Amino acid sequence: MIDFLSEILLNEPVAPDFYRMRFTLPETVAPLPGQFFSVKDEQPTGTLLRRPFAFSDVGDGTAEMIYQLRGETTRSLARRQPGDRISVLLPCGNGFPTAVIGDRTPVLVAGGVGLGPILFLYTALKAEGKKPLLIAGFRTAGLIPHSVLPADTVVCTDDGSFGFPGNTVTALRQQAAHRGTVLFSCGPTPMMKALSLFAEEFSLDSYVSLEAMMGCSLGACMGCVVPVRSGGYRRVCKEGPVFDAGEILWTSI
Amino acid sequence: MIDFLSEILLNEPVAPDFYRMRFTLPETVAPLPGQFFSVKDEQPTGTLLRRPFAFSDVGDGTAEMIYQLRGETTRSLARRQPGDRISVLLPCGNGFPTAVIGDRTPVLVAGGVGLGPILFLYTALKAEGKKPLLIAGFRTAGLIPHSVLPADTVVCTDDGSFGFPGNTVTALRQQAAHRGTVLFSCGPTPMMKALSLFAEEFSLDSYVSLEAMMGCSLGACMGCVVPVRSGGYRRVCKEGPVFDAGEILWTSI
Amino acid sequence: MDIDLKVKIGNRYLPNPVGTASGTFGYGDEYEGLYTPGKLGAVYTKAVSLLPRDGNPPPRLVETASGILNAIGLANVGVEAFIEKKLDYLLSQPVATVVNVAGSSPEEYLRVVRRLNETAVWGFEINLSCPNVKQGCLAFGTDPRNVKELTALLRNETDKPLIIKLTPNVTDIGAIAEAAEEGGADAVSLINTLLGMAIDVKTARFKLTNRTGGLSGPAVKPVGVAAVYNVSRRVRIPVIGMGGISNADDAVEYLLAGAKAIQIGTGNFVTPGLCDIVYDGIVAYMEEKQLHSIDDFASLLRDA
Amino acid sequence: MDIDLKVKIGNRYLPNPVGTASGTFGYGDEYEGLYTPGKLGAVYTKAVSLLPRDGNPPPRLVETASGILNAIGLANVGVEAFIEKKLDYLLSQPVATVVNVAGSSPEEYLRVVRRLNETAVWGFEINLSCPNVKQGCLAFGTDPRNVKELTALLRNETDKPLIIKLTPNVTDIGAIAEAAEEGGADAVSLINTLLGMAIDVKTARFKLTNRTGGLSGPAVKPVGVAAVYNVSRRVRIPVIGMGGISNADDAVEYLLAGAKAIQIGTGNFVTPGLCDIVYDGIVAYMEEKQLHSIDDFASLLRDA
Ligand SMILES: Cc1cc2nc3c(=O)[nH]c(=O)nc-3n(C[C@H](O)[C@H](O)[C@H](O)COP(=O)(O)OP(=O)(O)OC[C@H]3O[C@@H](n4cnc5c(N)ncnc54)[C@H](O)[C@@H]3O)c2cc1C
Ligand SMILES: Cc1cc2nc3c(=O)[nH]c(=O)nc-3n(C[C@H](O)[C@H](O)[C@H](O)COP(=O)(O)OP(=O)(O)OC[C@H]3O[C@@H](n4cnc5c(N)ncnc54)[C@H](O)[C@@H]3O)c2cc1C
Ligand SMILES: Cc1cc2nc3c(=O)[nH]c(=O)nc-3n(C[C@H](O)[C@H](O)[C@H](O)COP(=O)(O)O)c2cc1C
Ligand SMILES: Cc1cc2nc3c(=O)[nH]c(=O)nc-3n(C[C@H](O)[C@H](O)[C@H](O)COP(=O)(O)O)c2cc1C
Ligand code: FES
Ligand code: FES
Repeated sequence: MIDFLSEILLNEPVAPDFYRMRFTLPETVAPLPGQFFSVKDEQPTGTLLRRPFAFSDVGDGTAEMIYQLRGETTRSLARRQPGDRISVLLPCGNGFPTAVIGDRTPVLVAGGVGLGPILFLYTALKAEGKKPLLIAGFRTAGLIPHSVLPADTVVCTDDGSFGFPGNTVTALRQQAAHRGTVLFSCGPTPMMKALSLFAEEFSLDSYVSLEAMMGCSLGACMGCVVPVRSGGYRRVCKEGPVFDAGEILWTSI
Repeated sequence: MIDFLSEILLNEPVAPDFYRMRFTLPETVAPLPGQFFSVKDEQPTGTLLRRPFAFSDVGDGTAEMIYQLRGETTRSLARRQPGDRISVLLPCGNGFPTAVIGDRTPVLVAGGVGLGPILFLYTALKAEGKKPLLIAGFRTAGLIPHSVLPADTVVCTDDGSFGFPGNTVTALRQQAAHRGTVLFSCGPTPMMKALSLFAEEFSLDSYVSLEAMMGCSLGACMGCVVPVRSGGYRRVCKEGPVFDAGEILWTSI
Repeated sequence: MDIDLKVKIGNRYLPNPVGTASGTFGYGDEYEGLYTPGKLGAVYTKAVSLLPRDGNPPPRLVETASGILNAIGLANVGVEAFIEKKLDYLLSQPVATVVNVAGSSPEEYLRVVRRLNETAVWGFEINLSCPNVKQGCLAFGTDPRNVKELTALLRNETDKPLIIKLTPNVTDIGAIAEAAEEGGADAVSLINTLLGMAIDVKTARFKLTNRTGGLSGPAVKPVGVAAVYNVSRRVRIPVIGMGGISNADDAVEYLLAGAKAIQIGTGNFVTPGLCDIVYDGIVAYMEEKQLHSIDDFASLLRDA
Repeated sequence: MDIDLKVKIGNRYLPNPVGTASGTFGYGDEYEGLYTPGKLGAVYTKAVSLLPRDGNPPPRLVETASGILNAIGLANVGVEAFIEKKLDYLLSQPVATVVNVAGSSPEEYLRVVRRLNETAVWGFEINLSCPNVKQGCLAFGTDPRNVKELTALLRNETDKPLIIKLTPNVTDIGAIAEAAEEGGADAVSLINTLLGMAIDVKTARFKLTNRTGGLSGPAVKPVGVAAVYNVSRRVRIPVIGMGGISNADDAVEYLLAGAKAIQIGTGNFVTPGLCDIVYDGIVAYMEEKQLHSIDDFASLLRDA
C-alpha cells in the first residue's frame, strides 16, 4: 500500500454528471480490475475523508477512473485541471477473481458508478483472450457515455430510449446460455441484489463489487463492513470490494 | 448592508504574494475609502468564516481589493478565475473621516496589506482636488507592487534596496512640515503604534485603520473589539475599522 | 397544503420555528435588511445582565476546523440600556423577542427577569451555560439541583415563556433538562458552546486572551443533534435545538431529532440571510413530506 | 542539538511521543510500509475484549463537518486471537505495543489484562470511554468512584504501564483523571470521542444504525486541547493527548497544552503516513525553539 502524490493528466466529462480522469501512477504498482484507490485532493474540497474510486483502466504508469458527480468531493474533482495534484492511496481491496472463469463465458454487468471497474475487467479479460459479454444499464439515452463503451456493449435503458428496453437483470435473463457463464457486477445495491437472486436461481457463480462508507480504506478501522451469511461482517476495503454474491447477507443491506 | 453574489472580473498577481482582484458590485452601493467588505468564496476554501478586506478602488459597478496570501482563504482566492463567484457582505465599517482635513495636507501611510484602503483614499482625495502625500513601506525592493502605486508615492524599504531606506515612520519624520498635516494610516500594528506616538509628539491628528479577527463583520457579535483609552472596547467592524489614534489603548494591543 | 408553523412555548406561540441564537445577532438591528420580516420567528438577544459588561479582552474569536471559539464574555449594555436603546427596535419587528438573561447570582437573574417582565418582551431564555465567565452561568448549569431551584425562582416571577438554556459540557444533559422541567420551565434550549481551547504554536501563546472559549459552528452539529434527541425523550416540554445549523437541511435534522424550534448562531456570520433560507427550506420540506405542523417532524424519523 | 524524545510512563519509556489512536490503526499490520519504523513511538491497538465481538451493524461511519461519527462497537478478534494472530507482528516492530482494553464488567477488564500481562506487550490503555456499546465502558468512565476502583483493581494485576483513557462526555474530566491517579494509573489519555448523531433528512433516517456515534477528527481538536490543558493541571501523572491531530502543528499544540505524548486517530485515514510527518515536525519544532525534552514544551506556553 502506498500513498502517492499523483498528477492529473486528463479530466473530462463523458456523459451528464460523469467524468473521466486520468492520472499518473508509480510504475511499481499494477492494480487489478476490481481494485480501487482512495483519493484526497491537494486543494480544499469541503470534505474530510478520502474517497474510494475503482480503476477503470491502468497502463503505462497511468490510471483512469470514471466518476459520477455526487457530492462535494466529486464536484471539486470535476473542477481540477491537468497538472493539479491528488493524493492516491493504492492499491486497495482484492479485485475480481478472474481465475475462476475457466472456459466459462464471463458476463459483466455494470450500473451507474459501477461502470469503471467493469470496463477495466472487460479490457483485461479481452487481453487474456476471453470473450466477455458486457451489459451496461442507464436510466435514459442521454446519460450514456458512448465514448467509453466498447462497441459490443449490450446497452440497456430503464426508459427504453436506447438499446435494450429495461434493466440489466432483465437483459441478462433474455440471454440464452446461462449455464456456462460467470457473473461479475458492480452497480447500485438493488441491481446487485437482483443479480444475486438471478444467480441463485440458475446456480451461477456471481461476484459483486460492493460500496460502503470508508474510513481508512485499508482494513484498520472496521468501518466499511457488510454482513455475511456465515455470521458477522466482512470489510469491503479488505476482504472486498469484490465478494462471492452467495456470501453476502443480502436481507440486511 | 447587503450580501451580494459578485462575479470576479480580474484576479492577478501584482507583487510576490500580493494579488489584485476586481469584482462586480451592485450599482446601489458606493463604498467609501476605509470601508471594507466580508468575503465568502462560493467554492470550498477550507475555512468557515468570511474574511474582511478593504476596498482599494470602487467605480462603475465594480470594486477592487489588493490582498496578500496569508492562509487558506487568500490562497484559495488566488486560484479563482474571472467568472467565478464570491459572496460579498458590504459596505462594512465607517471609512476615513476626510471631512476633518480642511486645508491641511493629508499624509497617507501604508504598510503591507494596508496598501489597498490607502490607495483608495489617495484616489478619492485626488478627485477632491486635495494633494495627498503617499508613503508606502515594503520589506525589500522585490516586493513592491509598482503597477498599482501612483508615480509620486514615497516608497520606503526596510533593507534600503529601493527608495527611502528605512520604515515609513522614519520617512515621515524626515518630511518638513508636520504641523499642517493629518495622518491616515493602515498597516501592521507595530507601524500604527509608532505612527501614533509620532502623531502625539507633534500633536497631529492621526487616523488608523485597524485589523481584528471578525465573526459577523456587522456589529452583532462583539468579537472584533479593541480596547480604548476611555475604558471598555470598540468594535472594529462597526465603530471602526478607522479610529482616531488617540482613542486607542495602544498599550493593550 | 395547509401548513401550521406555529410553536407553542408555555402560554404563547412562536410565529415559526426559526430563531437567531443569542450572541450572534446582537439585538437584531445590525441585521436589518438582511432577512425578510416574518420569516424570522424569534430573536434570542445577546445576553442581558443587570449591569453593563465590557466583556473579555481581545482576541475574543478564533476560527477552528468548521467551527469558532468565542470568549466574548457576555459583553452587553446591561438591562437598563437594553430597555432604553434596543428594545423598541425589536418590538417593532414581527418577531418574538426572547431576552437571553445572564447573571452571576440567582439574585441577579431574578432582578433582570423582574425588570424585563414589565416590558413587552415575549419571553426569557435563561443562560445557565456560558463557559466564558468566571462566576455564575456554567457553574449553575451543571448541577440539576441548582437548575431546578433557579428555574423555580424565576418561574415565580413571570408568566411569560421561560426557556432554560443548557450546556453540553455535562455528563447527563437529560438530567439537567428534567430539573428545568421540574422547576417549571416552559422549554429548554440547547446546545450552548462546548468548552474549547486553541494555542498558536508559532508563538506558543493561547489564541484567546481568556485561554478557553466556547466552540460553535458546523463542527458541533452532531453533538447538538444527539443532545436534542436525548433530551426530547426525557422531557415533555418543547426542546429548542441549535448548534452548527448552516442550511435548511441542518434545521430539518434538528426538527427530526425532536426539536420544536431551532436557533441559528454561527451560521449567521457565514450567511447573514440564513434565516430566510432556513424558513423556506422548512416549508419546502413540510410540503414535500406532507407535514402539517412542526409536531409532525418527530414521527417521521426512522431507523437507518 | 541534543534532543531527547523519550517519554516516561510508569516504569517504562516510550521511545517518542507519537502514537496511533486506538481503533484507527488496527493492530498495526495494515499500515505496513506507510510509515518509517522508529518514527512511530507506540501503537495503541484497536480495543481488545475477552471474547471476539462482531461490532455494530453497518453503516458504522459517517462524515460530518471536519469530523466523523463512528459506531464500530468495539469489533475485535478477542484477546486469544489477538495474542495468536496479531501480537507477533506488533512485537516485531520498534514500537511500544499498548493494548487498548475494553470490557463490560470489571471482571472482564481484569481477565484481559491478566492474560496479556503474561505476554511482552508494553502496557495497557483502559478504555473507559467508548460511547458505542450498551454496557460498560462509558458507564464506568463517567463516575470517579468507579474509575478509581477499577484502576486499583487492574493496578493490582500488572506492573506494566497502566493508562486510563477518559471520555470528554462528562461535567468535570479533571475529577475523573484524579480518580484514575488515585487508583494508581501511570497516565491518562484523552479524549475519546464525543457523543454525536446524524440524520439523513432526505430519508428521515439515522445515518448510523446505532443511532448515536462517537465524534472525532479536526472538529473536536479544541475540545481535546482544553481537556488536556485542564487535566494536566489537575494530576501529576503524564497526560497523553489526542483529538483531531492532523498535522505536526496540531501535535505540538497538544504538547504545549500539557500532553507528554500524543495519539493520531482520524488523521491516519486522511494521511496514512501522518505519524512520520508529526514526528519530523516535533523534532523540527524542538530544534527551532531549543527544547531538549518533551517536558520542555509546557514551560513554553504564554498568555495571548
Ligand atoms: C470500492 C468503491 C469503489 C468505488 N468506485 C467508484 C467509481 O469508480 N466511480 C464513482 O463515481 N464512484 C465510485 N465509488 C463511490 C464513490 O466513493 C462516491 O461516489 C464518493 O465517495 C462520493 O463522494 P462525494 O464527496 O462527491 O459525495 P458525498 O457527499 O460523500 O456523498 C454523496 C452521496 O453519495 C453517498 N455516498 C458517498 N460515498 C459513498 C460510499 N462510499 N458508498 C455508498 N454511498 C456513498 C452519500 O451517502 C451521499 O448520499 C466507489 C465506492 C467504493 C466503496
Ligand atoms: C477591516 C479589515 C480590512 C482588511 N483589509 C485587507 C486588505 O485590503 N488586504 C489584505 O490582504 N488583507 C486585509 N485584511 C486582512 C485579511 O482579513 C486577512 O489577511 C485574511 O483574513 C486572511 O485570511 P486567510 O484565510 O488567508 O488566512 P488565515 O489562515 O485566516 O490567517 C493567516 C494569518 O493571518 C492572521 N489573520 C487572519 N485574519 C486576520 C485578521 N482579520 N486580523 C489579524 N490577523 C489576521 C491569522 O492570525 C494568521 O496568522 C483586512 C482585515 C480587516 C479586519
Ligand atoms: C460569538 C458568540 C456569542 C455568544 N453569546 C451567547 C450569549 O450571550 N448567550 C448565550 O446563551 N449563548 C451565546 N452563544 C451561544 C450561541 O447562542 C449558541 O448556543 C451556540 O453558538 C451554538 O450554536 P451555533 O453553532 O449555531 O453557533 C454565543 C455564541 C457565539 C458564537
Ligand atoms: C473508527 C474509530 C474507532 C475507534 N475505536 C476505539 C477503540 O476501540 N478504543 C478506544 O479507546 N478508542 C477508539 N476510538 C477513539 C480514538 O482512539 C480517539 O480517542 C478519537 O478518535 C479522537 O482522536 P482523533 O480525533 O485523532 O480520531 C476510535 C475512533 C475511531 C474514529
Ligand atoms: S475502511 Fe477501514 S476497515 Fe475498511
Ligand atoms: S465582527 Fe462581530 S461585532 Fe465586529
